[in-house]
This record gives sequence, C-alpha cells and structure tokens, in this order.
Amino acid sequence: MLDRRCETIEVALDGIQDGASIMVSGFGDAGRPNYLLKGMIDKGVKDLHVISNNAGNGFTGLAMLFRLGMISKLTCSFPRGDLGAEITRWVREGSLTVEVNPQGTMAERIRAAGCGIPAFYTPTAYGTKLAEGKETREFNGVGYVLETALHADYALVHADKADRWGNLTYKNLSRNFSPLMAMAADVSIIEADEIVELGALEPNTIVTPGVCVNRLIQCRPVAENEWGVAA
Amino acid sequence: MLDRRCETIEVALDGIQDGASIMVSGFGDAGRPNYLLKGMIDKGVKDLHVISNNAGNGFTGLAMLFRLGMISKLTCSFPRGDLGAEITRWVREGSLTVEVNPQGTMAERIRAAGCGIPAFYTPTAYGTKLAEGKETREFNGVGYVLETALHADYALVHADKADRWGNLTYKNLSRNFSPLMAMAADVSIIEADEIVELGALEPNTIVTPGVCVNRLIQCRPVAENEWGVAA
Amino acid sequence: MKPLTREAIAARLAQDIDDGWHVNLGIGMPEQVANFLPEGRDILLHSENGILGMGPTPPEGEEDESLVNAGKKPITMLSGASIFDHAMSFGIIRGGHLELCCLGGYQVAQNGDLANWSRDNDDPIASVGGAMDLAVGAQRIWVIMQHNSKDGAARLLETCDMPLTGMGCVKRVYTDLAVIDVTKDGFLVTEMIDGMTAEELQARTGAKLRFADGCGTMPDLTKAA
Amino acid sequence: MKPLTREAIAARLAQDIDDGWHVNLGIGMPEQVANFLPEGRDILLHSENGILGMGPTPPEGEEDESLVNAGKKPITMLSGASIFDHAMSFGIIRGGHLELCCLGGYQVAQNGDLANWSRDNDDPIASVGGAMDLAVGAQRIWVIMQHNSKDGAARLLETCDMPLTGMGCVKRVYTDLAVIDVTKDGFLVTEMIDGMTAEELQARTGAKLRFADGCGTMPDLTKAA
Repeated sequence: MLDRRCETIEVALDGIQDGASIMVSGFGDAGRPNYLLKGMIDKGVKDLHVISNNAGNGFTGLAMLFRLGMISKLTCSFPRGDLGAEITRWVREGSLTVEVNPQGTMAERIRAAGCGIPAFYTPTAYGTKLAEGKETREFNGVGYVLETALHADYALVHADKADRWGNLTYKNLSRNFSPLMAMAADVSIIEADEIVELGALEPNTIVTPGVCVNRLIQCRPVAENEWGVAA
Repeated sequence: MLDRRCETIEVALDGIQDGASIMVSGFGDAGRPNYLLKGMIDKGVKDLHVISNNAGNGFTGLAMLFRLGMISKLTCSFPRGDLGAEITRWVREGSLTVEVNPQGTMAERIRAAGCGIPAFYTPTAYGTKLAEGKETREFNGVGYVLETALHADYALVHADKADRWGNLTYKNLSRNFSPLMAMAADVSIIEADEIVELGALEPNTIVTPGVCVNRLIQCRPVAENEWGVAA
Repeated sequence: MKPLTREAIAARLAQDIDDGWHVNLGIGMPEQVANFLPEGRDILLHSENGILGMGPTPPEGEEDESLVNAGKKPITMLSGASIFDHAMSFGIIRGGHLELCCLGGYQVAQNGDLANWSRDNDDPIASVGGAMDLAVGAQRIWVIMQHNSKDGAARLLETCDMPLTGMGCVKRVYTDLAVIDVTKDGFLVTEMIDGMTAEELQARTGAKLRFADGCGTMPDLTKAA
Repeated sequence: MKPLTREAIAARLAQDIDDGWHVNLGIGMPEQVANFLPEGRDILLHSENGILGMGPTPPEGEEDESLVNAGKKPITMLSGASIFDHAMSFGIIRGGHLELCCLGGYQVAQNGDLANWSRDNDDPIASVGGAMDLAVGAQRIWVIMQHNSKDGAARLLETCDMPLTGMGCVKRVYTDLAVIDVTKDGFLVTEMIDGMTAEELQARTGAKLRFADGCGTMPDLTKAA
C-alpha cells in the first residue's frame, strides 16, 4: 500500500543533516510550512542552504531559523522585510551568503529542476548586475541569460488537502512556489491542513500529483510562544 | 467590458490567412477542437503549418484538413495512425513537410513559447537521429540537446467550461496540450462545451487564466456527414 | 504651479488603462493606481504570487492569510479571478501576456532603461523581487515616480547610474510634473501640469526633452471637477 | 522447451514491480503488463497524455472520449487518480519521478542503448511519440520483447543498427526466453525458461552473455500453479 503519511514529525524530517539544501514554500506568510519549520528548530540542524522567496519576518517561522544561526546560505528573490537589517549584518560578518535571483527566474529554475531541464535562457536580468558573470546569448536579436536548474535535497511544503498517495491541493495564494518545490527536491516533505480519503480529491483539481511527494504529515498550528525566546 | 465571446465562428476565425501557423489541441480524439476545424474547412485557407501531436484519423477533424490539401507542414510527435500511409506519400511527393519532435520536447517547446523562454536544454533525443544538426552540450557530464520555443500565429483549442474573461477548465485527458497552446500563439481561439457566468468557475480550479485567451466560441458537435465526401 | 500628489499621478495614469487589460501594479506608488481605476472597465489586476483578478482590500477582520498581494497586503478576489503557481505567474509575465505593468522608478533613461531596485551598486543584499521579470515581460512598462529626487536631482536621465532593472523597457513615465513618452528619439512630453513651462521642466530633467504638438495639461483628477 | 507467450512475459515482468511504484507502460507489448499487476500492491499507471492512476478498460458502452491512454484506447480512473497537462506529464517523466517505464524494443545493445521507434533509418515520417522522453527520464527502463525477430535475427546486440531511442538507458530485458540485466559489464542472464541452455541462449543472442550465480528458471505465470 502506497502511504506517504508519517506518524510523527521526527519521521517526516528524518535524515536531514547539517549542510543540507532545503526549499521552503511560501510567499510572505501564505503557504509557509510553519509546523515543519518548527520541527527543524527542534531537530537543531545547522549550516543549511535555504531556498525561499523571502527570508521571513518577526520571531516565527523561517525567520527563527535565521535568528538561531541554522542557515549559512540563502537563495531568494527578496531578502528584505523585517529581517533585512540583520541579514545585511550577517552577510557583512560573513556568517551568511545570499544569492539573489529575479523572482521569475528563481521560480523557473526550480521548475526546471523538477522537470529534468538542466538549463534555459531567459530575457530577465539581461544587461543588469544580476546577469554579471552569467553566460548570455542572442536569439532573433534579443539578449538572454543562461540559467541553470535549482535543485535541493529537501523541500518543506505547506498544502491544503492531501491524500495518502500524496496528491495535493493548495488554498488560494498559498500555492505560489509549493508545486514547483515539491517536484524539485530529492525528498519533498508536505504538511497538509487536512488529510482526506483516497478519491476525495477530484482528479482534475489536483495540483500536485502524488508522484512528486515523498512524505506527508498532518499539520497543526504553531503558537507564537512555541517559537522560543524573542530577542 | 472584457468579453472574449464571438458571435459566430467566422468572427472567431477572422484573420487566419493562407500560410498561417496553427496549433491544434488534442491527443487522439480527446480535446480536438472539431467545431473550429470544421470552420477552417469552410473558410478554405491553405498552405497551413499545423502543430499538433497527431495528424488525426479517418474522415473527420484534423485528418480532413490534410485530405483537403490545406496543410503544407506538420510539426508533431506521431504522424502515424490511420493517415500514416497517405502522409508518407505526401511527404515523398513533396506536398507535405513533416517535422517530428519527441512528444515531451514538443510540449516543452510550446510551453516555452508561451512563457517567454526562447530555448532550453533537454536530455531527450541526445545521441539519436532527432538530435542530428542540433546544438548539444554537457551539464555535469550528461549530454543535452538545445531546443527552441515553438510559437504559432493561432491556436485552436477545445475546452470544457469557459467564462467571458476566457478562464478555462478542461475535462479529464482532453487537457493535454490545450493549456500550453492557449499561451503559445499570438491569437488563441477557444471552443468551449459550456460558457458559464463570470464567477461560476472556482478560482483555484481554473487551469487556463483568461489572460492567455483571445477568442471564445460556444462549441457544437459536428456530425459525421458534415465533414464532406469520404474518399 | 503645484506638483501633483502621489494620488493624483496614480489617478492620471489610471485613465490610460484600457478596458480589458491585464495589469500588474508594482509595490509602492503603483499600488495607488488600483484606487483610481475608471468605472465601467474590466481591468484585471495581476499579482506575481499567482492571481489575476485581485479585488480591493478586505474590510478589517475579514483578511484571509491565503489572500495577499505581492506586497504581502491582504486582498480579495473578484468574480472571475484565477489562481496559479509561481511558474505560471511568471510565464504570464515573461511570455508577454500582460498588457501593462506599472512600476516605480529611481531613474529612467532616454532609451527606456529603468533603475528601480537598488540605489546602491554595492548593496550586499540588493533585493529585486519580480521587478526584472516584469520589466522585460509586460507588453508595456509605465513608470510612476516623482520627477526629481528629494534633493532635487533629476531622475529622467541620458543614462542611469544606478543598477538597471531592465534595458530599454520603459514606454511612458508619469511624474508629479508631466507625462512623458519614451520614443526612439528620446523623451517626448505629452502633458505638463498647469503653469509648468517647457524651460522649467527641461531644467528639472537630466536629458533633452521634446514636446508633443498639442502638449496638453496634466489634470489633477483627485480634485472635484 | 517452450518460449513464453507475450502474456507470460508480461506476467513475469509484473512480478518485479514494487508496491507504490509509478509506472509508464509503453504502447504494444508493455500494455499487457497492466493485466498482471500483483494483487495488494498500489501500482500507479502513468500515461503520457496526462494521468496518474489509470484504471482498467471500461465495460463496453461506458467509454468516455476524454478518458483514453497514450494508445488512444479507453481507460478508467482509479480513486486517487490525478490529471495534468502535457508539460507536467513530461516534467514528471523527464524529471525522473517515475520509478519504472516498460518499453517495447526492436534492439537492445549491451551498453543499454535502445532502438524501438523506427526500423528504417530512411523512414520520412519516423514516429517517436513519447518514447525518447521516457527512455531518458524514468528511473529505470525495462524492455519487454521477443528475444529474436521473426526471421530469427538477434535483437540483443553488441551495437544497435536501427535508429536509437535512447543511449544507455535499458536496465533489464524480459524476453520469451530469459530475463537479462544490463550491467556495466554487459548482459547478465538472471533467469531462463525451463529447458533452455546457456549455449542455446547465447546462440540466439548477438552479444556475449554472462550468467548470474544461481541463474533461475523464468516461470510461466499464466499457467495454473
């Protein structure tokens, strides 16, 4: 029987080691896998390479992994927000490396990784600082930048509904990077708000087919005071 | 008011001229835009470059455009089927040019055209006859073929439900190439089995957002005897 | 002569958005445009995080964590809205499907180059978000910005000296002083605010201006008629 | 010594499909495998045209035009099936998400090269369909075919002389005579049908065979036990 469900969050996060590359779904707070992120804090791994559009905010979720010094590299499109000043300091101190991608390039690189495309050309960033050092090429007289697939060891993804085969749906703008990341990591770990019976999801409305999913856990909310001491 | 609906099929197909490149959705009979194809026959354009996975079957639909000599070039993955012998003959006679793409490469080329990606690398066909003359390159020791975006002037697409903004859903395996083709042509023309009120489609289950669609027409079945004289 | 408020610039720009257009409004000044969309037109707002058909801000207490715009602010959905993932969202952008994107700007050059994401060439965490994709992808880029910086420096220039967002992408600029098309011959002023002279506008601009035949008055549409 | 029927080869292959695998069955002989999937295992069949979780052929009269497989034959959907477009379907293939693809074959070389799409180098409309994508994409390619062509020619070869579908992609071959792994040292026979000798199998094969320690008997599972 194919059953992606994990009994505990420890099982869901099993095998993640120091130095792992981890995709984290979400745009702002929408679609953040906060239960899995809390599990990562409890697990206490470090030296992580996080791939996430933003760096998080406040003293919860992804931001706490930064504040706890668990992350040594961030690939993102927008490292500002609440944490902007700290991130600038960490980069200057040398404890954090930040790679900024244009947001659409980042999304397409992640999709490429999941879909077996090693590299593609994009018009985005041509002639700008973010294309410096990158290979460029003209097609029909227009300049393009060569971008490569962006893989990860693990993806931590928040979904709305899931079944035991790993079929997933998302709620509104919580979808964002989730379907792309679920496909692009060696092991994708999904927290779902609701785990439904096989067959309960209408086949035409499933966004992520279970074949892209490795592990599944029932999500629960993480209370503010569970994130640890605020600075 | 944004309203993609066309009053008549003539309006829906307006502007298509001899020599146009036309994407045609469908895989086998699933998702074939037969009402629009019948309209093309009535319109009587010729020298078309058709982009379609298959060449069609029997004496209906796309196959009839071939039999009527309307098509001078076919880009596809599988030109066999009923029409295989005729297609071979037309190619040998020089009245038809056929470009065969691996099916996944064809799908990805169409997606690339819709998404502003001019070219990408794929492992598919590396080291085979279908990569002859194409640029190749290694990434991490594996060989890949460079493939370019596949555009068209028009796309003829069958959908299940549509609203006046052009938002679309598809029924089961009628989806296949439809969402890709709707994005990849200068003008996408959609026949829908049902045109519903704005707001009747659940936002999370819309497959093609209306921004990808140009024209919309209520579909009606085409009877066998409407396709013209069988050979 | 009174420069337009930010709201008035946005209101002026909004008049030029056609019925049926799909429009991305960048974070900052462009967001204001949503408040001045002309009645009776279907204008579909796109947000990078995966929606077409954004509706207005919800009433307080009715926010939904799963409904936010690119600036992470709460939104609603119109009837006819659609939701999609980030690859599709930027496929729509990059593939040229949006009729318009309005972006803020730090500098615009006379060849249409845009600088709007980083004032500092050495910022270690310069944050671009989706601006570069929008700059190359939308069918037209209209920039909405103050004509001059706070210290009076020109922002319409022969060449940008801040890091570029995109090359040659800007089609039109709406400022507190004027509406200016970017043409193959450089900046062409089509409207100026009441009382502004060509000489004065030129003095506040870092590149040569041409003036359209029949260059009109840029109205303040936030004032009662 | 009796070569296995096509059904019996398919039945033998089906035994090796693990619980929980996502499997694409190519058109032709591989389709037969669906009829012999071991009970009690969740095996999810994928079809290139955009489905995971294909169910069996519907009863006559209950066919749905929108439910067909890659061979355009009517199918049903299992509980838990999912539908997606062609880009996603081949993203799943090319991205290495399918545990297994079974393909038919004309020729397999000892380095794993596969020829299965065209017998004729000069065919003007050689028709590849999705075979090349499957060959490079699936985690493992198992080929199911007759050991020899109708005229007795060998199809397991040192080098293919028909047009290739993919390079070095085949991991295992199931024929009417044997089960043969493709290893870095070439063909390794792991099972032969009852009564077959190593010498005879070698005589019917166009490349050097090695034989596994404990090379077993390839059973005919279509016969009552």
